[in-house]
Amino acid sequence: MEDLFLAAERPADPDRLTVSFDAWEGPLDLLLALARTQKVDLREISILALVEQYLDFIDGARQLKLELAADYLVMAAWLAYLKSGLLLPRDEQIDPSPEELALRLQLRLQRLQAMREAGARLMARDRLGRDVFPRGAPEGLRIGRKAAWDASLYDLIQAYGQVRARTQPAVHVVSRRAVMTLDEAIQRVEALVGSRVEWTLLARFLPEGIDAALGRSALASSFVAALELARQGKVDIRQDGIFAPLYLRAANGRAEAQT
Amino acid sequence: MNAEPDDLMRAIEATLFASDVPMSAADLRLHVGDGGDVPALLARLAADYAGRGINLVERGGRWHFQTAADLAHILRREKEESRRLSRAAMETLAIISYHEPVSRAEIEAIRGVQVGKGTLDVLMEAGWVRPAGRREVPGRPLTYATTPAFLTHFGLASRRDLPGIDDLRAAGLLDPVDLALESAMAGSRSDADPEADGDNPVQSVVEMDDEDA
Amino acid sequence: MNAEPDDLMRAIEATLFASDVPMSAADLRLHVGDGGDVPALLARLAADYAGRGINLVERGGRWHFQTAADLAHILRREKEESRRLSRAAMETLAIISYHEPVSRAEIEAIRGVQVGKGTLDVLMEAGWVRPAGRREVPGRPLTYATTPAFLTHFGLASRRDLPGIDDLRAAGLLDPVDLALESAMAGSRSDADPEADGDNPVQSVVEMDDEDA
Repeated sequence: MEDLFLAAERPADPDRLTVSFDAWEGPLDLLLALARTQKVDLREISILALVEQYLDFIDGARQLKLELAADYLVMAAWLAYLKSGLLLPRDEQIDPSPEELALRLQLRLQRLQAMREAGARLMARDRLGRDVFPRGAPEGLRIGRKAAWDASLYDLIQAYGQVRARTQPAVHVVSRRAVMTLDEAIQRVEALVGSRVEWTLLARFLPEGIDAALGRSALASSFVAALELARQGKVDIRQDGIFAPLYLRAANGRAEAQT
Repeated sequence: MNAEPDDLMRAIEATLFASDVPMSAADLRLHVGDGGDVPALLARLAADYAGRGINLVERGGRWHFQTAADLAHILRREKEESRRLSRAAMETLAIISYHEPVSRAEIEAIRGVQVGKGTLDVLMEAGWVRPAGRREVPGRPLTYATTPAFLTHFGLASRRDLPGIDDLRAAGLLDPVDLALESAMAGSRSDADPEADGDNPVQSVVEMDDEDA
Repeated sequence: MNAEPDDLMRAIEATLFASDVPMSAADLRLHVGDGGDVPALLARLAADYAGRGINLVERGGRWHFQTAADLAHILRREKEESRRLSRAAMETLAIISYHEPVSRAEIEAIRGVQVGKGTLDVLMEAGWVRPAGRREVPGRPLTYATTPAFLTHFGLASRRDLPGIDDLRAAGLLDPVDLALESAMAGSRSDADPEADGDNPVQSVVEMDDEDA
């Protein structure tokens, strides 16, 4: 990789360069490879120098008309920005500061480097099947599973009861529930709205003193009735917000016509 | 295993261990080199392992490690697992016990759903059901009946001890499904009732075909 | 290997020897019974075999016999090397093992490139990495962690044995960049501050259960 890098630094001799960006796994990888050429601890690396190395490298690659993946160019743009930030006098406070950006880059390089080394150390361990070996022909262990079926007499007779119950002819009785039909509700609401010009709560149109089940049915039917009557142009409906109470009144045109 | 194992002996030990076939002294030399008395070291190794759980044995000039013969039983363990019968198996068993001898077609007619072959296999494997001859009708269907082990398991002196239809009705076990459904839906018995699971008629309605055990 | 092996120890020895997978003390008890101090006998067995051509080793609470590492040269099989891990897979495995549980986005943040679909697949297919639940943050990303087979393959008794993990942690190199940046900018608190570990709430959120092997 170092050879490739050195080659890239000599764009004057393009024939020798067979650099492929496939050699790097992304810009950060390339940056790390460049950083290594500074031959110092990553903590003491000169970010400014690294930025220049990277930009030179990209530049060289461009002169060679190598096709560069977008992320390398994005990194180059970002580093150019960082470079100008580091070089320019800092009268204006930009946030985050160039120093912070540089430090962030340095920290990322350190982390990548740490994991790269950790991976290498991991791979170098005495690995099972490569350096140490399990027994070649183990007899194997076997646990034969023998099912002990569990069922009680109660389970048995209950199962039989259910079979019999299931196969007996079933008689279905539909219980009657109190409902207000839509027709009923339309008649009722239409009659009650009459020529009322003031807004009146929908709930006021329900019969008084009915039980909860019938009340729900009546409310639902009356609501649909109100929609139907509004569609027919007989009532206006108003609601001030979602889930707010509904108000009805006789439709404007009709009320006016009658007055 | 008192002697300090020397390097060649360790190498022989490891090679035999890792090999998937028994090896002769000549095979071993290919791995560990020629510089030692391999047969003597094999004999020493065998002596080291004598009396342990692992032995080094020679068969026809080839050596291999094996577990000590007296420990074979622990390598093959049988484990009893308590398992519940599936609903299909339970119902099938119940029908056989009340109607025996009974053919598979008859069981299906009573259950109202098909009976998978696996279901009868499970009951026979459990030792509760046996084939009970063929019925002399067209097709000569095989019939099934319960076994003495069935009576023993369910604590019955004879099949006559099974509660009759009237007993079942009195116990509420013949309640039509719809009623049982309503009371289940009413909620009171759903969670707390340990029997609710077996009782739950929704399940028997939904589960059309039997799940084999 | 001086002590006369007792029956239970022989049984443990034979069982581990015959098994084709590493076994925990609980696994062993299924075969050898409950009547003895299995962990103590495992330790004794391991001591018996220390220095021999075969060793008894513990990996993530599970035990197996394997050949001694220094004999690799006579046993190494070249063909195994043909399937080398790619660098991407190697780094991804390192990141998962040192940071687990870790999400794909976190892996990508460290590597600076996307994790190819094949990379995690390869590691999971090798049996070294497993999905380890979702993190309860927006998007509920899936996290990954290593498996017992990972420890077995790489000869690690536990994740604490990961090469250099203590140094990396002390140097803050296992902390997320944001956190490291914060403490670096704060200046006075150095990265190596041993207190930083327990002190910092961000870290305890990110490294969910770094400590358990």
